[in-house]
Amino acid sequence: KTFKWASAGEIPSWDIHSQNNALSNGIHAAVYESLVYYNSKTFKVEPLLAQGWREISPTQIRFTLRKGVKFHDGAPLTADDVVFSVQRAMARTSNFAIYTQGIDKVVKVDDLTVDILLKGPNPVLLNQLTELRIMNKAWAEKNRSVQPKDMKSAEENFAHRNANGTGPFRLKQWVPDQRLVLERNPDYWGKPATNVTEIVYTPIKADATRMAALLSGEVDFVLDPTPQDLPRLRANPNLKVIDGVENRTIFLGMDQFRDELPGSNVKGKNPLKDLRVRKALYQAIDIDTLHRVTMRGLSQPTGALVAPQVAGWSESVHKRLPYDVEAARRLLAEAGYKDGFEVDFACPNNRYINDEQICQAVTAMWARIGVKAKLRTLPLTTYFPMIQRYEASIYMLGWGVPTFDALYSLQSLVHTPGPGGDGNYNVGRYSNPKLDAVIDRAKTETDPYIRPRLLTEALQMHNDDVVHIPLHNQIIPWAMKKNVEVVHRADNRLDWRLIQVN
Amino acid sequence: MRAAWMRWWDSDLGYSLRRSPTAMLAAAIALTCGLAALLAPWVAPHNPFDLASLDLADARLPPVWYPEGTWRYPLGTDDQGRDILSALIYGARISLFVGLVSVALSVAIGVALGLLAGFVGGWLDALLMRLCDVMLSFPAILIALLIAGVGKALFPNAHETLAFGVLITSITLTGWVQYARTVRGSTLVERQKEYVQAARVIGVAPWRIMLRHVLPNVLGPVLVLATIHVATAIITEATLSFLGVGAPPTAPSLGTLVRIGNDYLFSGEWWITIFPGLMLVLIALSVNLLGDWLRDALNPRLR
Amino acid sequence: MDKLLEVHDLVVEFPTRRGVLRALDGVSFDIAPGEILGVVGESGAGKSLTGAAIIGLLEPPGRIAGGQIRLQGRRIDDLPPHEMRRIRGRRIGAIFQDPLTSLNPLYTIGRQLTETIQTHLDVSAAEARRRAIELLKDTGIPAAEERIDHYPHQFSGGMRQRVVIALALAAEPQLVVADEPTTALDVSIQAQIITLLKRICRERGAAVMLITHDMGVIAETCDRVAVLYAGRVAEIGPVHEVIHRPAHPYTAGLMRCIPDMETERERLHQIDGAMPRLSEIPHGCAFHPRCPQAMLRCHDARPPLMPAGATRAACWLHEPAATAAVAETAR
Amino acid sequence: MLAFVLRRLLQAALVMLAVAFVAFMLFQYVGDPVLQILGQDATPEEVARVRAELGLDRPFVVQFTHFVGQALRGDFGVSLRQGVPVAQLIAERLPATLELALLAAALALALGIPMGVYAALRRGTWLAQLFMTLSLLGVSLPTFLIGIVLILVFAVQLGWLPSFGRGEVVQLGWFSSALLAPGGWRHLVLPALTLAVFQLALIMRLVRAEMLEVLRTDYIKFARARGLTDRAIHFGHALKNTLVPVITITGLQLGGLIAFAIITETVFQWPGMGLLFIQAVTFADIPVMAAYLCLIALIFVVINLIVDLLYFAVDPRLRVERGSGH
Amino acid sequence: MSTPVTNPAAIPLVAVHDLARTFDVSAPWLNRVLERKPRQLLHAVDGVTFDIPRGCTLALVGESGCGKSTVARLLVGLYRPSRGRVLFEGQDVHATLATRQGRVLRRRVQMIFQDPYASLNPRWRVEAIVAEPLREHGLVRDRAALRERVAELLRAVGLSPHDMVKYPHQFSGGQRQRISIARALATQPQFLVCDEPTSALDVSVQAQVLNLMKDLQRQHGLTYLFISHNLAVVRHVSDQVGVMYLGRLVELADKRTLFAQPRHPYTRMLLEAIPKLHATGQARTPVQGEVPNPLNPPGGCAFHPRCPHADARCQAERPALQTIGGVRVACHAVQEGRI
Ligand code: HEM
Ligand SMILES: Nc1ncnc2c1ncn2[C@@H]1O[C@H](COP(=O)(O)OP(=O)(O)OP(=O)(O)O)[C@@H](O)[C@H]1O
Ligand SMILES: Nc1ncnc2c1ncn2[C@@H]1O[C@H](COP(=O)(O)OP(=O)(O)OP(=O)(O)O)[C@@H](O)[C@H]1O
Ligand SMILES: [Mg+2]
Ligand SMILES: [Mg+2]
Repeated sequence: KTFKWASAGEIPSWDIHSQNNALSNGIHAAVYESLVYYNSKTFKVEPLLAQGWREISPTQIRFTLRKGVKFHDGAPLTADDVVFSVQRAMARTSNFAIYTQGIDKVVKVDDLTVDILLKGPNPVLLNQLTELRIMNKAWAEKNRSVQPKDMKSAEENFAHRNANGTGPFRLKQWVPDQRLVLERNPDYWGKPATNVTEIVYTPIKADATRMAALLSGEVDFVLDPTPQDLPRLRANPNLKVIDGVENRTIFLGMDQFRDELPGSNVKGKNPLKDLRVRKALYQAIDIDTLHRVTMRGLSQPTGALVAPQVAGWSESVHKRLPYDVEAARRLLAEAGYKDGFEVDFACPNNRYINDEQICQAVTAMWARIGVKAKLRTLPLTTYFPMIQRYEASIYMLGWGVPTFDALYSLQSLVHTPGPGGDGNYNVGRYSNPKLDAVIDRAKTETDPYIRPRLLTEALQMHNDDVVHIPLHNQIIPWAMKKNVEVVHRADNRLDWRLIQVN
Repeated sequence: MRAAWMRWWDSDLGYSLRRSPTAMLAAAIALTCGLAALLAPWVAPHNPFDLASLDLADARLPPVWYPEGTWRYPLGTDDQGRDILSALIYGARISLFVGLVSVALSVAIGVALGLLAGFVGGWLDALLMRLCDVMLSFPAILIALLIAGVGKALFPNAHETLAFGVLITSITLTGWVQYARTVRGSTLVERQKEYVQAARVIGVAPWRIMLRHVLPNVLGPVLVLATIHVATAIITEATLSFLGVGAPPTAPSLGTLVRIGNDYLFSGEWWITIFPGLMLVLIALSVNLLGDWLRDALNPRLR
Repeated sequence: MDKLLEVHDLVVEFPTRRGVLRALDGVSFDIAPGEILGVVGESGAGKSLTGAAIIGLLEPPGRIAGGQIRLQGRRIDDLPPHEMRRIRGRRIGAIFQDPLTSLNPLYTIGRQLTETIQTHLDVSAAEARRRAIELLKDTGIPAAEERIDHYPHQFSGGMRQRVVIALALAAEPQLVVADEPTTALDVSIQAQIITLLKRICRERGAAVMLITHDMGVIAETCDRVAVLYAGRVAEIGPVHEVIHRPAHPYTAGLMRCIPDMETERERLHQIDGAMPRLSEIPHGCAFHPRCPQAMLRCHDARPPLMPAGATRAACWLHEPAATAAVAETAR
Repeated sequence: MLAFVLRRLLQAALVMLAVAFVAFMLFQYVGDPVLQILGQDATPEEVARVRAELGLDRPFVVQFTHFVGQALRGDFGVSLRQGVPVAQLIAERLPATLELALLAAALALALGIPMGVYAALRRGTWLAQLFMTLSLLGVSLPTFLIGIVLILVFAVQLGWLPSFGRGEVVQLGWFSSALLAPGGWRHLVLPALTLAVFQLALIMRLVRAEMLEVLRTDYIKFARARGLTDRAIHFGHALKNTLVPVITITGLQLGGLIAFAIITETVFQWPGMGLLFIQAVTFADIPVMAAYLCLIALIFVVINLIVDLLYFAVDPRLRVERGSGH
Repeated sequence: MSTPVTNPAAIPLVAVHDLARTFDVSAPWLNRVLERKPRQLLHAVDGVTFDIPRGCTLALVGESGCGKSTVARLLVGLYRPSRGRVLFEGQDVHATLATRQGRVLRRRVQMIFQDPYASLNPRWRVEAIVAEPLREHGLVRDRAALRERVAELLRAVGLSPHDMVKYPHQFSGGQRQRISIARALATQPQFLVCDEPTSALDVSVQAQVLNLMKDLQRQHGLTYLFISHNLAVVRHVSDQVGVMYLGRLVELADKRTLFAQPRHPYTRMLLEAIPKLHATGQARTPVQGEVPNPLNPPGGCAFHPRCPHADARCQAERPALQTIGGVRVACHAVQEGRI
């Protein structure tokens, strides 16, 4: 059976260690496998190329490789390949450094055993390893592909357009922006449940065209259907839509650093530094209507900075401040802004689901309490650099957690900006030494009992201070023909071993 | 005023307008759209740009003839709960503003440079015509993307007004060329005519000859081009909005409305798509028809 | 029937916004084979329209609203377009005023000539080309074999006018309508063209209707002359008679306006006033407001063409009832 | 003639330089490629390093001279999105766009000219009126709307034609063609139609207007007076004279077609240069954008040159040098 | 010319000395370089000398393209001369036009153009057209007075003041020509250049215009330069006639002398070519031969290829304009007494 699917994006390369791009990571996983991988249903890390692992010391983990695994060119999987691949991901031209941060080195123990030596205790090592796929050393050496493809140079390695992994599918053809064809690997070590023999992927950038392709039956599956078309799709007897909560939280951030906001009519002080103002803005948002109308139910309103799958999440941090316009007005008046104020507000318009519409709706809601937000929307190419230059007073951001651990978010979004990735997306430049201390402790805490509590505590402190205004966790819809069976994953990627076309 | 109007109505132009039903219809449509846009705050039932008045709960209501429709929103509402009818009127206001201003600027620049090139000639002519060549290599879309980029880099905070600036500048920058070329061509012809030389012999200063004698005589084709250009400028604005270089989202132009509506083509909420599209086509069509009529009416040989 | 062309009571109208304009109103004349008929008259009198009506090329909205045009006794004004097309060029040739704009700039004159010949005569391409060269030689173009492959812009004005004549004569028509063929040219070229036209008529026996302002040309070339005024024939007759003994006061005035080479006058004679515009042609005789001899009758009734000596004139002065005495006072 | 071509080439070089300058300005203003390359976790040191690697830290003039020098050798650098030399990318994409644009142009000409001639000759008949009205719609409707409506009707509702992509292609040397591949025309129909509509309407209106103008000229009147057949007059004499201005506009429009293709290609996921460009824009893939601009300018320049040479072929008045021929 | 100035009346109003004008019609520079072509200069007017006394009319005749209009334009300052001078009351016209005095001179020298329709701006009302020179020169500032003056001018040329509100296209050819005369007269000029003012008109309208011009000359002492190729008209209006051939004056004589006794062979041929009204049916003798290419004029006497009297000297040597029997003529044969 052939499985034809489409989404808006295109993968930049077939070199698995070149670009850390969510879409290509998902597609690469069909051809290359990692030592461990998430279970698509439970989201627990489970063995893949590694049969098992064992902690020799807090900084040394020993992995045993699966026997009888063969690469597509017939070569058997050995410890050399694993050592080579992890080192390759650590190379200068690789974009996978975030997944190898804690790794000191990889050592071959015997043909089917490797040790990973850590710089310090690393609670998220296994999560990181899910994204480090394994390539054949001999093949790479033979085909001048020892170094990951450097996207800045014209030098093209073999692995950029060719692939040789251990996965259930083999790369057959790749014509960028046109088609990507994978075929079933007959020598696959496992017994995947899929009945698909060929996978054809086409990037279709224009939303309407992508939907048309599904409606006309030219593709079986669309990864990113446009939300407004979902009622129609659901009503279509030939199609179905499945959805699930994505591990990504959409929230609004606020500049809490400047003493005066550019573009605001409040002079000499920064209203956003006032907790009451932040609370007012929070409570003025009618999240239910937003959920029902703008998101058409495709969101999970939240008061937390992370999604429920993430370690550190709890019911209590999930609870939102109530929607209460009166309270909001009162808070504003208390803070001395009875008639509201003007403030700059920036949003991306092609990054998150309905991002522009959400911001417009929020602007309208704030208008009711007198806060005049001057909305501008930008495409992501200009938006992200802009907010990183700290140019936005209020901005929208969505944060996913590939490690399924709240530290990832807290460190980037809440910690005072500093070295080592601290606060690298804390573009409101919020700073709270007490909160920083909690986050710093969580960085090295591996105790499975204490660690989640620490994270929850940090998240709660974040909520108490309204560092950000969380909105919702995105719910990702997938649209497909009735005869297609897939498992919805929170990281918005297909599990190739489980696809059924009936 | 009344007398002038009566005089016009009685002139040959007025007569040929009365004779052409399509032109009358087009004029009526254009007049209605124009007036509605001009008087938007008084004509429109709601102010779609007043965010505080928007109610998200009212979003995506269908037109009045549907069971769920209400007279509050005769043509339904869009995804933000904006009244489509009001949004159309306000959007047309922006589109017509952008269209008219950019065409007016193109005409002003193009006619001035064309006159200068044709009348002065020599190296100035050569220079201006090469400039035209360069400009021709850039489609309006590319210019817009460029200007948007440059503009945003230069004035990161002046966003709302900047959007119009970008639109108008880019449409103007690509639009003036056609006028410059046409006017230059006609000027070269007119310059040779004896009435221009007669004016010289009388001792009229060259720039006055250019403005008082040559200009009125080269304006005919310009007028016709301009009416067509208004329509294309509105479409260009719509296309630019489609590419995301358009009006700010809280104050959508007709083009932006069409672009937003584009997303609702398959969803069943057709009124978000169809009405702005219809309005756009109607305006473009009526202006084009008027241009067509004007071209025939101004041609004495067809009269 | 010995008349080649008969025009009888021709009426040409232009429907306009402010009513129907009658540009030609009852024009009648005829041309015999081999004859050259001159047509003169004030600008806007309807000379060109008469020519256009004869070859069936009135520009819309102009239309023939009455009267008949007969070629060799056969009516041609009501022929369907495709039949009229066969008459044009083949039996009636036409020459227009401006030689530059009459030739298609994109084709060689050879191509335009052979095309015309082959449209009307059943000859081979080689034969058509031979004839074309012949024609060019006839019209006095030097090195015709070579120049036949040139484009119109490569010829001078006088030569181009000769090419136009060659084209008009290509299919050997019996009648040539020449509308101001020399106005744009200076005297020496004008003389060449007129000589050529006359010679060709003589040699081929074709009749010519020659429209011009230039009385000298008329006197030199024509057998008879028709004088048009405000869309009506004022006078028609042998050229010598019309020039020397004009019967219509307008013709008389016209003739006296010509500055001549022999006598010298301090002031030229002039006809005061201007021809009425088509929309306000007066009742009765159209000339009466300017006529020094206008009678009461001229205000009321329009005079028909009446014999007046050797010519025929549309003037009540020549009504048979009116005595010679009246005519005497006119002198 | 040679002098003419040389002069045009000289001017073309100037035009290209100006375009290159603007293209290069892109480097300065449209997004920041470094952040795109490094992703969100970049450290300032890393950013500085990549900046230096890309040469972005050098003065503007140096960068521009370097850029022009490289561009002259056909080297536009490496696509930041795909990591492939831009020249190679463009070479891969050019055939798709060319095929689409040429087909659209052919369609526009093949339909537009006869329709325009008809509308001029049969002014006032219902079919002519219909043509005129349709052409008005053609110039009034935005391209993207036309494209999406076509998809809706022919792909979704009727299911006759595919809604996206180019299908299989046949390689002919460096050129790849969908038209020659089996069933390939089905992929071409909708995009080509979408792209052609505006041009078709324009050409038709232009031909009609010119034709009406030419039909009133003296030489047409004289041709009638010579008794030529209507066919010879309309198609021999009038049409050829009509073509001179039509060639100019069509030439410019062909360049416009390639530019307009951006939208059509986006709507139909047509793997041509327009799609490449628009994706480059969303990724701030500056080398690709710059190369695209230069290429478009080059195409315009070449088309202008061809148009001028066509003039010479059509109009003999231009062939002789001034002053002679008296 | 050579007589010393003693009394002001003896100074000719207009004196033209060795006037020449060349046009550069060469191909563009690059073409010339590539195709190794020289620069091409067209000598439209090549050394013309004449005077026009106050109150007199000088007529210029000659073939199409011989440079008549160019002389006219040089006289009113539309072209600047390549060589030679034009003196108006002893002042150099082109030098004066460049100074502040230029406006005064502009007022005194006017021109009537060949085409009565083309020389009137089709979008202006007659009132504006006639008033333009008055307004330009600030002669009349008051609106009512301006109107009055325009009405007066229109009456002077035989039009009705009621015609003021009409546009040019609403007039007949003769009336249009009158409008342009009225405009030319508005500044009360002393010298009027008329470039083929009647060639587009039929005889009756032509008579009206010519009479008007003569009347004005009588009333206001106007001086005319009159260009025409209708020799009968020339004979009627002029005092002196200059015959031009390829940019040069070949004969300049008193009207009566010239028509009675043409000297230059070209003048003779030209007079032969006039159609004779009273000799109906008689053929005339056209000027023989083809018009030479002005870019590449024949050497020696430019007329020699068409001249029946040409000899070796005519081919080699260019004759100068010399006074012979009161007539200025440039012909070797005449000077040698061969004819
Ligand atoms: C840590 C917070 C994150 C930030 C600040 C972030 C930021 C960005 C940015 C700036 C882009 C645009 C560049 C591009 O198109 O490649 C992007 C693309 C993307 N990201 Fe992330 N991202 C984050 C986490 C995630 C996570 C956790 C996921 C998946 C679970 C994810 C999935 C994607 C996808 C699917 C794209 C689009 C890829 C494409 O179009 O090529 N991101 N992200
Ligand atoms: N299309 C038209 N509409 C209205 N009136 C017209 C039209 N064409 C010609 N006429 C009128 O018909 C009359 C005769 O015109 P025609 O061209 O025959 O004059 P003519 O005698 O040839 O004059 P000329 O000597 O100036 O060529 C004119 O008064 C003119 O105004
Ligand atoms: N601006 C110009 N540029 C180039 N050549 C010119 C220009 N003006 C006139 N000529 C040339 O100069 C010559 C004389 O022209 P001019 O107009 O003076 O002739 P003319 O005697 O007035 O002829 P016509 O009787 O046809 O009006 C012609 O060969 C003409 O081509
Ligand atoms: Mg006529
Ligand atoms: Mg002249």
